[in-house]
Amino acid sequence: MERKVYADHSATTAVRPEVLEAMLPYFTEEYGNPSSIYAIARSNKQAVETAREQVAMAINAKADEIFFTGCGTESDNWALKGIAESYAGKGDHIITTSVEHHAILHTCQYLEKQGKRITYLPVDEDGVVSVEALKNAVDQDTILVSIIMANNEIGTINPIEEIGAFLHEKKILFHVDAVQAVGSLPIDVQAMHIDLLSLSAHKFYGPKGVGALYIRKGVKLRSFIHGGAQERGRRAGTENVAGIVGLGKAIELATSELEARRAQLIPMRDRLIDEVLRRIPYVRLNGARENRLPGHVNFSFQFIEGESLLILLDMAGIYASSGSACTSGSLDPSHVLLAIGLPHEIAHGSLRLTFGRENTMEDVDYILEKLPPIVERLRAMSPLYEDFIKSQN
Amino acid sequence: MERKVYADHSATTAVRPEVLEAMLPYFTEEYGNPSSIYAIARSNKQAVETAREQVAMAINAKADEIFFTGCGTESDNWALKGIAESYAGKGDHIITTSVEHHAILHTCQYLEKQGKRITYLPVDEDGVVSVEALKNAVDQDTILVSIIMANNEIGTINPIEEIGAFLHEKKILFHVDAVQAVGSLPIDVQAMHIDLLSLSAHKFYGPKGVGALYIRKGVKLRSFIHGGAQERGRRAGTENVAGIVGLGKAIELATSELEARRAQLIPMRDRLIDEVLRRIPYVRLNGARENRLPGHVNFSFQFIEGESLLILLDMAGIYASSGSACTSGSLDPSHVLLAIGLPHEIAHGSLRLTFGRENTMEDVDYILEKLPPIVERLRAMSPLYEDFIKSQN
Amino acid sequence: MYSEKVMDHFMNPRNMGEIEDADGVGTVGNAKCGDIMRIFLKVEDGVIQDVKFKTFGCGAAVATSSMATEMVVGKTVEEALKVTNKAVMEALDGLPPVKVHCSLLAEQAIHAALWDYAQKHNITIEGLKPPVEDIEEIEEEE
Ligand SMILES: Cc1ncc(COP(=O)(O)O)c(C=O)c1O
Ligand SMILES: Cc1ncc(COP(=O)(O)O)c(C=O)c1O
Ligand code: FES
Ligand code: FES
Repeated sequence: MERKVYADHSATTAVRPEVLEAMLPYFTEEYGNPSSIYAIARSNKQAVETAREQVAMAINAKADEIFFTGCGTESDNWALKGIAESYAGKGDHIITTSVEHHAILHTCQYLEKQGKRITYLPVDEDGVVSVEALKNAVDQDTILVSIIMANNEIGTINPIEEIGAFLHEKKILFHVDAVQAVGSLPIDVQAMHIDLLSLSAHKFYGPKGVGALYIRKGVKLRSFIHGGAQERGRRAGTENVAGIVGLGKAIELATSELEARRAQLIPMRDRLIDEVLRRIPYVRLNGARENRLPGHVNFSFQFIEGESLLILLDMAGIYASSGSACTSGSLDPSHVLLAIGLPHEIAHGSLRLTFGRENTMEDVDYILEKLPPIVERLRAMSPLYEDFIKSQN
Repeated sequence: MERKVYADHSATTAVRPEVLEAMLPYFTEEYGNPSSIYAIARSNKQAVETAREQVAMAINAKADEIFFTGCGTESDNWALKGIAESYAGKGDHIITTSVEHHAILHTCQYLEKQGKRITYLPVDEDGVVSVEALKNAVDQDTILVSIIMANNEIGTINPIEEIGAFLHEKKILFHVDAVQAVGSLPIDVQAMHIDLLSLSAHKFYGPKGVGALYIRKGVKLRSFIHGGAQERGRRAGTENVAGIVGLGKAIELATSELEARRAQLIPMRDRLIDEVLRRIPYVRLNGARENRLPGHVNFSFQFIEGESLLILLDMAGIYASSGSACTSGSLDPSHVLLAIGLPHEIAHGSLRLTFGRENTMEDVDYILEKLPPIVERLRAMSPLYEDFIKSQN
Repeated sequence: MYSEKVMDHFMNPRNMGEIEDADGVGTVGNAKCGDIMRIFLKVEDGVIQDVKFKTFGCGAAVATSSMATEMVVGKTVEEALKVTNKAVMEALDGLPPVKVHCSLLAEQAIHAALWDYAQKHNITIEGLKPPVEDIEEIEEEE
């Protein structure tokens, strides 16, 4: 049998067995509506509150600052649209970066149509946002800065603590999209001066369809989903109890295993980067070499196109992506790769390989065995490569 | 052992075993991101599309008119806020009823703050909206009418088909909150001329935290949750695959068993109503006698208060509610009971018992055994009852 | 996402490569997706004797190039002109909607190669328009 290597953990992860086990009773036995009054619903409510504490613990917040949502995207939408509205009296300016996830970017574009002013900060060639540019961008109308903690496409980590300290002093609210960071990087909303933080369970071996938003006490944030009094009146809708329990268990495990996970993944990432750069010509690493998520690799192979590469890797049992999964319906090259300065045709040939807890060094070896001939085969087909070789002679 | 009777199916239901079984593989095995390109994600995408067809089939829509959401509340928010914005050029008037679920009412109140004009139609003493009042309320600025199909608190069913025919002629969009109706009433968006319809899986033995919105082809509806290209660019966020599969399976089962379920529940409902009215004095049935959800009963017991009643029932192993679970955090009497003309003190003493597939006629008998002495006990405690009895002498 | 035929032509592309002394070479690109296709033709007595392609593009782009080359080989230049992107798509059992333009790339690359052949041999081919740099211009006309 051929090997199967799932190397797309930044897209989504499998629910781990302990998490599923924790969730199961809440589908069929403990199914009461947690907002109900009777005893059988109470254990249910308790389970939700335990999960809230688990999330709070993981990011050094208080339990009553955690609000459960339907996904990371909802958390991002809520934070941005909510602050834009709740602080409209104070100002209309929001600052973000040009390399955010679409959950932030498309929300910002929507807010622009509503008359808000958005500044998209540039990033350097590693994908790191410039703190200098941020300092120059804030003005007296700036109500919110939203920065991705670790980039989903290129893995680069931003200087959140430094930015948080600056914004804290300026009294400007700070939202952080930490969807990719939870379970991979230590997070401390106090030390980092974060006021709002988004996370999503399925990125750290929890279930899909449940996320959370941390809202620092004192931050005004109007509801995004109006209705019943769930989540202390701030997020309506019958609680996804099983999902919330899964999120809680998953974040607890991910946080307690953070160091072990990093120790597992960083050598895999580093070997893959070093060996690919050594064995394959005309390839570049996208994102920072060191300052990146532990299991995260993104390459651009000149002269070849991403989709073809993915299909051939798929045939070889290697599951990867060419950036963000949410945009696979689109033909546009990645806005992140363009933002770090790649030309269009190279941005098209990018490959993201992201490792997780089930991967081993043998998986890396397997990729190193399969990838070079695939790249070669596609280059042999490529008119761009032909032109390039001819121009060399 | 005492009996346990869960009679709060309008609040939420247990996931049925067949549904959970259908969901399980999507947590741990088929966990790929459905937006990904590789083969293992494809079965996942296929599962989502099958669920979409199951939902479409259940309401006589087309699969590409079904969009999955995080809950019924999100569907309601999306429909109303989206139409208000997408049709702002056409008008600013929305009509709804005074007995909607909070997911609609609070959204309407939010829209009022945004400058929209909302008409809340009155209902008769059964809780049925007046078609006459609706006809008088529409004007040239009316862009949307949103009517609950079956009321969650009192079970009353509205004349959706008649309203749909009128609105279709007037070319006014029609949204229906069918969260309580799916699995209990036949639904046909064509015959009923419905343009948008909300539903939520956990009300028909599916999981919590997943819903759907039907959007008739041709209806413009801006995104509510912005981000990735999921759900054909209209609802961002990584798909809750397991939840969606559960919703699909649950709606398929609920629809195929619709008649059997009605045949099971209606006699239980009717016996409970008849016997309680016969055995307990000073009690009224809230909502229509016949024109109501099959397993749905709502009483008001004069001189006693709802919470006390619920606690004593809980002690006796009977799990019920005093209206909508989402408002249990609130002390206000139900807006629905006030709308059907109940005075405050009586609205406070209401009890909702809602049966589902696991209930039997023995459960009804058990309630009939336990309820009268509990009511008597509370009345013995009540100064209102004392006053009343004295006034009778 | 792709039909079995598309996958087959993608995995085992027919006529991939170059013709050293080609009678006509055409290259077209699509700025929207950044993809590029090149067709080489060998023509004798108005009949296409040999055809080869090179493609920088997605799975559909590779498969449509491969299929298109199979469909024009042995045909007269006039017949080759009538091999439309629709015909190529049908031969592949269809393409996903976002991939329709990939088949247009194949059609236009063949036209561009035929144009180049006509130019070099000083002939005119009935109904053949000069090639465009970017096939998006054509898509917008439709
Ligand atoms: C009529 C009605 N609409 C909307 C909802 C909201 O559904 P959910 O709790 O799944 O968000 C409910 C139930 O809570 C309901 O009964
Ligand atoms: C950085 C980032 N933000 C937000 C999201 C959205 O999360 P979800 O898909 O759970 O809505 C993702 C992942 O898709 C992400 O990587
Ligand atoms: S006396 Fe308890 S709610 Fe009023
Ligand atoms: S996506 Fe451009 S050729 Fe296929």
